[in-house]
Amino acid sequence: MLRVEGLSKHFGGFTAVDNVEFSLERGEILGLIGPNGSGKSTIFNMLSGTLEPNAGSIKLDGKEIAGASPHAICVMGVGRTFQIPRPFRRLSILENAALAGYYGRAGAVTRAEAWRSAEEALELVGLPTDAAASVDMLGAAGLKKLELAKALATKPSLLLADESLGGLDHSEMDQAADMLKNIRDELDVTIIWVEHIMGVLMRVVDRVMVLDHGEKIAEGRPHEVAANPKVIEVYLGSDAEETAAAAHRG
Amino acid sequence: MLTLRNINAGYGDFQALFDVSLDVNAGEAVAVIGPNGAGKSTLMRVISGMIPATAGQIEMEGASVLDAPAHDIVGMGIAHAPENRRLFPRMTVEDNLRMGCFMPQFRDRFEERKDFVYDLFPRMLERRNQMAGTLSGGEQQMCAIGRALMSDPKILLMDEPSAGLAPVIVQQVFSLIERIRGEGLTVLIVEQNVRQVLRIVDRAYVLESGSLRLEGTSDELLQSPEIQKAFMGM
Amino acid sequence: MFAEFTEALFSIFFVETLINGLLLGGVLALLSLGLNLIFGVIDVVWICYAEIIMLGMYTIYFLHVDGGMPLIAAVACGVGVTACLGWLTHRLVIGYLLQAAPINQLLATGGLLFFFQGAAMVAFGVEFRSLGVSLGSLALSEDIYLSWTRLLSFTIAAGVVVVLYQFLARSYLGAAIRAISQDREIMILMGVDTKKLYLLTSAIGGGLAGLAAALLALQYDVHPFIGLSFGPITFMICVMGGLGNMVGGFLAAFVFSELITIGGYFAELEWGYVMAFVFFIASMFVRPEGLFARKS
Amino acid sequence: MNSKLLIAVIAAILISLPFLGLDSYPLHIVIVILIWSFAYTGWTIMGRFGLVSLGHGAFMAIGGYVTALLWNELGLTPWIGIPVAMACAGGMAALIGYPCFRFRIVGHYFALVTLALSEVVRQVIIATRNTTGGSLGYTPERHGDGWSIMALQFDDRVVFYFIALGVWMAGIVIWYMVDRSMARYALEAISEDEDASAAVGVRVTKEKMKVTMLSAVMTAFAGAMYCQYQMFISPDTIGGVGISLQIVFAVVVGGIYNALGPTIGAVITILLAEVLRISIGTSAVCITDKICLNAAGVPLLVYGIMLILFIIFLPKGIVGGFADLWQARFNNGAKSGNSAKSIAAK
Amino acid sequence: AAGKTIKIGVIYDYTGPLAGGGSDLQALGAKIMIDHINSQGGVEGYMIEPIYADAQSKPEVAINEAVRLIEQEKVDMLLGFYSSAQCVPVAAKVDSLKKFMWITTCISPAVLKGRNLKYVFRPQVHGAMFGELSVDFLNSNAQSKMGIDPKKLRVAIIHEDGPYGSGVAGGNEAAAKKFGMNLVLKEGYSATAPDLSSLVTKLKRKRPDVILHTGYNPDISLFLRQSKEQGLRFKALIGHGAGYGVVDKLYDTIGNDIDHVFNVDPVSIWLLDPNSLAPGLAAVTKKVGDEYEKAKPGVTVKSAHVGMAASNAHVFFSDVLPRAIKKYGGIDAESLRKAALETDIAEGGTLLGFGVKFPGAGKSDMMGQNTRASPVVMQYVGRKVYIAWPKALQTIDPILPLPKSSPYAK
Ligand SMILES: Nc1ncnc2c1ncn2[C@@H]1O[C@H](COP(=O)(O)OP(=O)(O)OP(=O)(O)O)[C@@H](O)[C@H]1O
Ligand SMILES: Nc1ncnc2c1ncn2[C@@H]1O[C@H](COP(=O)(O)OP(=O)(O)OP(=O)(O)O)[C@@H](O)[C@H]1O
Ligand SMILES: [Mg+2]
Ligand SMILES: [Mg+2]
Repeated sequence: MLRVEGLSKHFGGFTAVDNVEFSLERGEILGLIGPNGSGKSTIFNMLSGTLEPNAGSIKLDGKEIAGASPHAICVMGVGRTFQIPRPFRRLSILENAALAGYYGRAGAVTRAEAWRSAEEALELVGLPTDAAASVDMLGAAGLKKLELAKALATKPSLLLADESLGGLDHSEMDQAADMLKNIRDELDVTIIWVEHIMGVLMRVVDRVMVLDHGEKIAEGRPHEVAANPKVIEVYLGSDAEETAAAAHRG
Repeated sequence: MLTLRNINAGYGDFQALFDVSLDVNAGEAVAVIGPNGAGKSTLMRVISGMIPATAGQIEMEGASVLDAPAHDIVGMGIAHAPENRRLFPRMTVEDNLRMGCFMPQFRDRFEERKDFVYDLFPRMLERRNQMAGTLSGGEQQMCAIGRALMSDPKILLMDEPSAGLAPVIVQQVFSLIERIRGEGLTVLIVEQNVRQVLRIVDRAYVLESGSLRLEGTSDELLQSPEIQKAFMGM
Repeated sequence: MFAEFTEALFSIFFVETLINGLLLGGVLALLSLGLNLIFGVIDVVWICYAEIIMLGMYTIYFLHVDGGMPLIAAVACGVGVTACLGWLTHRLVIGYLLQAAPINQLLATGGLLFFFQGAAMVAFGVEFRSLGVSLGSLALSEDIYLSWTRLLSFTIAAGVVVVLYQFLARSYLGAAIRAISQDREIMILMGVDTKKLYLLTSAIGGGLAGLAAALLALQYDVHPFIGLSFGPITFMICVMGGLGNMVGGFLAAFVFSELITIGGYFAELEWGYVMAFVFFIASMFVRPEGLFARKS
Repeated sequence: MNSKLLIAVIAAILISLPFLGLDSYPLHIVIVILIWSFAYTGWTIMGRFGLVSLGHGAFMAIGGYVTALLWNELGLTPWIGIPVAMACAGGMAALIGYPCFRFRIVGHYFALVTLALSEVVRQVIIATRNTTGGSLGYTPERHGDGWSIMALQFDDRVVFYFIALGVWMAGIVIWYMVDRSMARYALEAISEDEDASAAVGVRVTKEKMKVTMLSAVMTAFAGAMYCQYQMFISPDTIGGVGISLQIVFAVVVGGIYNALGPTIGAVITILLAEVLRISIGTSAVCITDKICLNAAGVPLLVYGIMLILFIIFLPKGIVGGFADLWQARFNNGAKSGNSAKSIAAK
Repeated sequence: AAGKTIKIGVIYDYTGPLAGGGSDLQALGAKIMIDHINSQGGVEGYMIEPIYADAQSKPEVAINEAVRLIEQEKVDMLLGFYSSAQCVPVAAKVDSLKKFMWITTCISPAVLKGRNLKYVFRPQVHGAMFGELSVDFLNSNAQSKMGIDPKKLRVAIIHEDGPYGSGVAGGNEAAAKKFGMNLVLKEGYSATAPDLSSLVTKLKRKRPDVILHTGYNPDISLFLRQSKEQGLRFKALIGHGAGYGVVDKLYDTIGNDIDHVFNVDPVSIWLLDPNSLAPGLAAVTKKVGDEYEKAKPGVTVKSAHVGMAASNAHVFFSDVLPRAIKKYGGIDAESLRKAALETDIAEGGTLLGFGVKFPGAGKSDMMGQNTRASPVVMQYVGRKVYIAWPKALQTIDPILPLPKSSPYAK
């Protein structure tokens, strides 16, 4: 459903993403990993239209979306979360999601429909759906969930999840990982997932792509990637064994 | 070295810490672990003076921390690498480091400390003239720790230093913490990555809903089924 | 019409206009220096900045004319008084609004603007007062003269820009001043007494207003409303130069002043201002971060 | 008391005001307040979303001058002239707004770009003095004996009162329509985080444009009304930075986040100015024979202090502040506190 | 009929830029006269009850205050107004409210011209007269004093662009054209402009012999200062009232450079030879002067502004009001209007020296304008004010062109 070719992004003289190429099948979960600063978030920013690529093409269901504006891409079915949560604090939790449900869905949406999709999304991630619940009551974990709920309320066909587990404690991490699987299975959403917590990521994803210095250095099934010496060197380090174990468990 | 007695603190009407008492001895590494929202960051903020305590006492090497003006606490040898890095986004990496050395008594040693930090994080040397706001998450974490180290503190408070870092970097951070310890620095660290942090600290406290639940050496805690279940997913 | 235009263009007086622009630029640059520190660097809005300058002018006037103090001493006192005013502005108004939205700071200092005008009127009346000092001018040729006062403004502005730039870029205090607008809360972790730092910066900004007042008093009559003529322009200069960019602000002052004088030379004076403001708007669209901001 | 009943009572009072023996001059003040309230409400439509414009003096001036110029120069009735003026203001708002929003000019920058706009319009009016009269001001020509529906001129103040009342109510209705619309959520979100809003599908530029143009058009209408009522406009009375600031001050005093905030702001600032000027006005107080204090400055001084105190102690304005008190008293939920949460709280 | 009062709303600018530009002095003059009349026991049994109001240098405030005084304070009439920008809208408003208005100061022709106002009267000279007089003065003296044929005289007109400056400049221009002078530049500017260097440059380029200038205060001293610094040279500078009338200030600001500058204004009442005036007036002049000293101790040159307002107010209290009360039985607008239309004061009958006569109903396109008012040309020499023109009133033989001692001398 997604084909990315020759994608590049420069900041000044610095190349953050260099000629990256990959594709996704419907219903797949792709894990995107790589050292800090390797360009993962930058790729997300380009896929979601927040940044304009310097070169390359991004085809969503055959349609070119590279360089389109973020809201248009969102309406076409790409939902994203931000690495650092960006809630709308002046709206309630429900309104946050409803806003996404109203503006982010394709076609004309009534208010009632928007609120319904908001409630569904919130239930799915396990946040309260009562109208009064304020964003201020959410902790770090709650904000991560809200990011997901906002993205889901737009009824995406492709979900870009950027470090959705960062800062979660262990029990919540497991729940969140299961939730992503659920989302894929029940809502038929394709997912690209960026995460540094290998123990969880490797269990959930179907395929892993590894970036380093903006270049793709490896791609494949989780256990293959976990065994790739180059990946071990630049990314996994001594966690490689644990990672491999998790990959096998998944 | 650092002693907390019956600390209460919160935000406005909301109380986040209830009667927390803990000790960190010189040269020790101590972790505070606990679920989201337990009050771990709040504890760190109270120690470094970012928020006031409503009751209790804090002493650093016998001197009262709570009686000192908040901005003098760094001068007592307490450095804090805060949650979410909190760099100055529109300043270069080097200027951020410079800010870590702001207090007059530290300024002479700026060059020396800077070299120490660049040695620790060669990536920072490479990016020293980049605006901190455009660094990647991991780079920002390095910069934040580096900034805290600039004042050559006696005790370093680290709030989730591994959050959002790549596994190799997490390992580096942890081995770095060990190295820092090796240099005689005392460390108080808040972490979600319980398994790894317990490997490098001497002792740990478990904080839940603003109160201390458990305390023990890292070995004890690593063995504790309760901890294993709650924090390590076993 | 066209002949008139070309004649004006190729006359020696066009050169004079360019020079006038340059010299007016010195005045505007001086006026916007302190504002650039307060508004651009520590991101606090003082819409009453020009009124502080006005009070500085009064101080200098009274000490020199009524008090018989030598001009230089009066200027020094003027700088002291405006530094105090800057300090007080922060202490009594902005200090309570640091957490508030910038618009609230703008409005509160707007209240201060009225207060200063009202107070000046109550204390000094509405009359125009003049130092009665003229430094004369330097004859370049039979037709072209340079005003010493404006040359002096120009030189002082240039000097202060260099000093301020070095101060901000190189010193610890300068770095702290730049940092404080970016994350006030964690300044404590750096060992910075934020209250003191704000007060200090406000006093420096106020003192610079006193310096501007000295040069302005040599060219303009003091009256309670003189600030109104300069207020908006100085704000735009700060923004056009790139907020917090001292050198940019300095250059922007000259862009503004050249547009004002050239526009005024070829048409009614107002068209100069129209040109300058339109250029400001357009420059925001082309380079929103400021015309002279470094690309990072 | 039931709120419908309350509204009905207030409406009844307002409608019967001219017949309750209200003198001509108070009625004049009420009319001026109503017209300004409408302009202030227009500003709030966008201002409450963090779009702080200091350019509304320009829209107001366009409203007044275009209408009056068309009437004097072309004999075009205000019935056509006012819509044309509103269209011009809308066009101007689009011209300045589109690039601003496209290039992400927000906060201080937006305020200053719009400030420059109000200066541009003011200076253009002054510079084209042969047509507009420059600083001299401009007077729409009287039509006959000053009573003409076609010319929208009414010598009778009561008639104008009802027109102004209608206009003001329309302003409140528009405010509520925006407040109830989905656009409100979008704009609240945009005011916090444009990227995040765009990422959930909000068309940031379009939403901002809509509300900015609506606000500009309303303000232009207020300018035209002011001109028709006072039969005199000058660049300083309805244009320029002065007016732009006056609008912002009044709104902040009243409260940005409530429908009645701008109106209360108008009532307070206008009455305050009147009272101070009349009561302290023109006397000089001499302490000794040499030192005389000029009391004429006192109103300005008091106004300034009031403003500062308001902003420090009642940052949500009078209406917002009292709404909070009310809520604290009855402790009825956090919900409405949400929409009223001050930008100051950020 | 003791115990009766006439309530008069007195409006000037006590605050804002115009206040220091002369308005507060005018207000002082009016107040002195009102107090004087009251101390004499009022007028025909009526005491005067003034209500002072501040127009804050803003037209909309002036309108507001006018309406308030009439409708709320129920004053019987209005008196005052410094700024023509206020007179223009207020006069129309007051006339439509059918109230009587006596303008002491503002001079723009636009206030009355072609508006056919019924209740608005202005004993004051109007702007076009100022403009005409200065040109007339030049026309008569250019050849004899400067040796330039008036038709070759290079004249520049600059003015603040409010109604006052525009009105005077209009008079300048019309007269200069009439005499066929060489008008090299005519330009308006806003009185609050922070820089006039471009205007000075333009003037230098046009090399005028004579500059006719109309402005308020901050702009005049800015202009003179920048002219000096930029080396603008001319043979004569003629100002027209307002800022140029505040002699003390000009000397304070510009110093002796202001020497030999001309000013067109109604004459300062203290300059006139008391013998040329109707009997009794000299005492009034002196009284006004004494009160002025009391209010503003230490002025070296008494400003013409104070006398102007005092004189014009005096005309109303000593001539119009008594007639209205005695002949028309009241102080209502209609009686006052009838009384004013019958005013017929000969030359020398006012403190300012000129006479007063208003055009009869429908007889002029400037109804309400005093047809007998005339300004004079004054010259400042050594901190003193002399009358240079018309010849009949001369106290000095005009010094023209500027002597070499002046920094502006060509
Ligand atoms: N606006 C920008 N200007 C300059 N450099 C930038 C900008 N945005 C990102 N970069 C640089 O591009 C590189 C890639 O950044 P990116 O945020 O994509 O990393 P990442 O892979 O998401 O890292 P992390 O896992 O730490 O989040 C980094 O080195 C970063 O410093
Ligand atoms: N600035 C704040 N204002 C109000 N409440 C706050 C603030 N910061 C934290 N809290 C609340 O205080 C409690 C403790 O927060 P704290 O940040 O100390 O938790 P934590 O243990 O660090 O959690 P995490 O693991 O998510 O970082 C939480 O319930 C949180 O919602
Ligand atoms: Mg990232
Ligand atoms: Mg925390």
